[in-house]
Amino acid sequence: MILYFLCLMLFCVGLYGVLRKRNIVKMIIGLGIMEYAMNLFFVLIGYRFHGRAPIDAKDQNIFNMVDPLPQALVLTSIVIGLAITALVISIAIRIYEKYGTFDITKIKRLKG
Amino acid sequence: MELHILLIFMIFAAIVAIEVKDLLSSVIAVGAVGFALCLAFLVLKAPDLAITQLVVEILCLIILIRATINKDLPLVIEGRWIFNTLSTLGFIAVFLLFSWLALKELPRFGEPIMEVVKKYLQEGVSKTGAVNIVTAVILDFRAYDTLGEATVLFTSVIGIMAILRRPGRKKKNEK
Amino acid sequence: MNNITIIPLFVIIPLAAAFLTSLVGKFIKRSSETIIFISSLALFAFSLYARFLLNSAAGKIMVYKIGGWMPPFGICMVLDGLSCFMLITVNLIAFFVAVYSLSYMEQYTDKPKFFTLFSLMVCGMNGLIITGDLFNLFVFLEIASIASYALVAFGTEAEELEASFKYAIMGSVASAFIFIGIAFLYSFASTLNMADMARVLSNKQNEWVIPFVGVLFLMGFGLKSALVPFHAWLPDAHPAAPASISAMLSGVLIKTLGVYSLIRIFFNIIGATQGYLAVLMFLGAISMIAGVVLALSQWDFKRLLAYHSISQIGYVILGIGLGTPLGILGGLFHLFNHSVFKSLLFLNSGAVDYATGTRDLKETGGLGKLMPVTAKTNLVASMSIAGIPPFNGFFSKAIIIIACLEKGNFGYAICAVIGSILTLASFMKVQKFAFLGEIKDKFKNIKEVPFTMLFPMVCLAVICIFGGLMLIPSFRFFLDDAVAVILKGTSYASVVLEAAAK
Amino acid sequence: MRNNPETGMTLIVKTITRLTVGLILLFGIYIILHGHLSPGGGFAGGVIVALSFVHLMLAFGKDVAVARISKNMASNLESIGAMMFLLVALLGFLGGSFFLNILAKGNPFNLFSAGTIILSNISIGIKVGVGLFAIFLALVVLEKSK
Repeated sequence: MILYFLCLMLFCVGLYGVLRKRNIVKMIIGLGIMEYAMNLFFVLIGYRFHGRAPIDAKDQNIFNMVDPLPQALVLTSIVIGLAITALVISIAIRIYEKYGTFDITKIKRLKG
Repeated sequence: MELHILLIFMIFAAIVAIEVKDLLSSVIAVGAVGFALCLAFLVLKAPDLAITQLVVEILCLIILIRATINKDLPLVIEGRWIFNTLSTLGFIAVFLLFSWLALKELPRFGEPIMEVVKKYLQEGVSKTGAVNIVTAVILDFRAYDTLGEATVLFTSVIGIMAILRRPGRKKKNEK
Repeated sequence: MNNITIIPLFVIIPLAAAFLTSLVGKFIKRSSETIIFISSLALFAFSLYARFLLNSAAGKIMVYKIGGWMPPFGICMVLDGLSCFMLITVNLIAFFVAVYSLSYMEQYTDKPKFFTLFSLMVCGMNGLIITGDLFNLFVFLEIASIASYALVAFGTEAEELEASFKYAIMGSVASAFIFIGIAFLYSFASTLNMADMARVLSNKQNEWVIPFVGVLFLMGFGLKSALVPFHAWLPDAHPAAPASISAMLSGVLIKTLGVYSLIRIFFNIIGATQGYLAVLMFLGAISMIAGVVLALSQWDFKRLLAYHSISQIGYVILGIGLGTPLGILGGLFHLFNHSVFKSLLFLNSGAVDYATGTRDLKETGGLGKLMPVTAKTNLVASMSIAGIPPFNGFFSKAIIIIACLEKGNFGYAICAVIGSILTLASFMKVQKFAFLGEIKDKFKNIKEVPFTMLFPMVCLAVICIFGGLMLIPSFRFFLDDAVAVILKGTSYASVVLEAAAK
Repeated sequence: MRNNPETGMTLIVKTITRLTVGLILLFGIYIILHGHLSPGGGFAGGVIVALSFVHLMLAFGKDVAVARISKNMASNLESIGAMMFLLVALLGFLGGSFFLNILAKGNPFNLFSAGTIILSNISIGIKVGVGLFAIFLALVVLEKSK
């Protein structure tokens, strides 16, 4: 319970970074922190006290393992996070090349 | 207990990463969050994720440092309006309050319901032949998800190559 | 090979087309165009054929079990009235946009990459529509989103990159909210299959979990569908993209990613209560008015259209939020109509851009004489979007307004009428400044655009004119089946699970 | 430590790299092949393979790495890897269903067990390894072409 809440606090730190920072790299970093927090949250949900890692051994019976499904889903989610981060960084590099800055207040060709 | 310490460390490192003025330090701090996450996965008995997180973190750090090094490192003066910051903080506070109420009704930490998963644990090895149940789930029970995951990465690679190509437009032949 | 094998083809065809295009596109000239043309034609044909098969299927539902695993354990694909309706809409627009892009994309370099990304975006939308699994929905949503982020930046000019960055950041925040929502639901219900989850949730007491998850999904999918408090990315992203992609984004992407997912989750999984419906109606009405008011002051052709997308999505959400059979019918019909005429308008704006090189309405004028086909199709689309009879937009708006009155929501009905009048005003401006009036000297020698760009515009205009015919009883099954799925609510669970058990 | 992408780093780094890069590559391949027996799998192994190339590139400079695998070749290999995975999925149609695991399951705890899982792992490994390397190459080559 406290752990879940701490994890959501980490999520909110990332959210704050995305919403309030005016530097493109800081926004990407905020996004990364949000991704860490949501992955951790999903894995926390599947944890089981005194559980074993979900890999069979020859001599042990298979019960009392942690939940393998969230782990499989988070594996997918990590990849998605990597894909988004890489794409956004490449956009940021091109923006830097065009404007010569990462400061978003100076990048204002579009009006909201 | 060690999870609490790790999480508090992660929150502090994340705040440092967000607030520090220097971009390179900020990238290093976010690396600390990532490696702490990798440790947390180990504590949570998820070795597959720990390996993946570790290598992905290294790759992300290399790319991020490549992107930020030798680029405008000096101070970023922010247009910090008090109203916007306060409204953002207010939104976050409301979000956390309601999440607290909702979290109370979830199953307690460490005691998941594991309704569907029981079958994976019991029949995973005999039905799929894979000893590693996580692999059995991602490549057999839910292999369609993995096809999607591979496609996401493929999309991203093609997208990056499209964005980084030059020139983007052909010259207009003026009439 | 039985009938049911058609379902995974909606994902396999665009995926194989994307991989092939990126592999051979560089070596063999014009191969990418051929592959995309064939694949999108095949997808359109298959979606019509699927509709035909669905009529004969028992219970009007088809379930495909991937890998042979039973639904709560593996992933299943579900084809019912609603998903079939969305499939036809998406693949219809995708086919015409693909044909249009054959010539239009000559302005840009590296066509094979464009077609690869286009195909992946179609794959993401089709996968999202036919899936029956909540996490799988998230994965395909990400495929479609990432492809669209890259496509918005395809021109690699400063504005496009900036719009794409904004879109990517907001889109990723939306995905994060959706992911957290899925995590809550998984922890609470311990299953990911949508039908199974609906079954579990209806038997479980809770006070805060479901409302909280509802708000998370509303924020996430609301951002994806650009409802008003979350609309900031759309007016930048849609004009910046190449015109054919703007047509896809405005025409089908925001509807598939936003509206369809919202409907599926709120009505079929969580179960829509009056509270949710009231919130949806309120957001719909706000979007309707705010979008059109912001559109009035725009002089950039595509930006004006983008604001109208926000406004028209408001109509769709208002209709669906009413929750009555008539309101939902109007909402879905308007969704289809808006796909058709908004794509047509964006294709027109692309044609103007292609011929003159500008999108500023102050600079154009008198194009009607030099580009007769573009001007006439644009007239049809403008009348449709403004709701002039006998075009299709009139019927769907009329149904929504009647449904509002029927339910006693006079305020929303008046909002809808005002929105419609303002829409008419802003499109009269487009007609006046783009196609009527005196022609400027520098545009004296422009020509009409090539045939492959004209053909889709003419076809879409014809659909606009005859779209109202879908309301006559012998064609109404197309809409009625979709409405029936929504009205069934959470009994969706038993229907799917029974069909899967066979 | 000057990090010059054209010529690479100092002699010490180059020597150590020459010793370790093969081991890293081998470890990546091991992780890919043993995905169904131990932690890891196609994705983690693929990233390790990509990292071994990145390592080579950082130490020796762009040209040495590009001589081994060029950007075009990387993107083609990636498409081939993706196609392979789709083919594995389509293979299931032989048994009647998309993604059906039709090969013999073999004995658990053996390398050749688990039917199509090992094929999927290999194709994902190829795809991820060259795909991520292609991303890195695109980012670095771009920066130098100014």
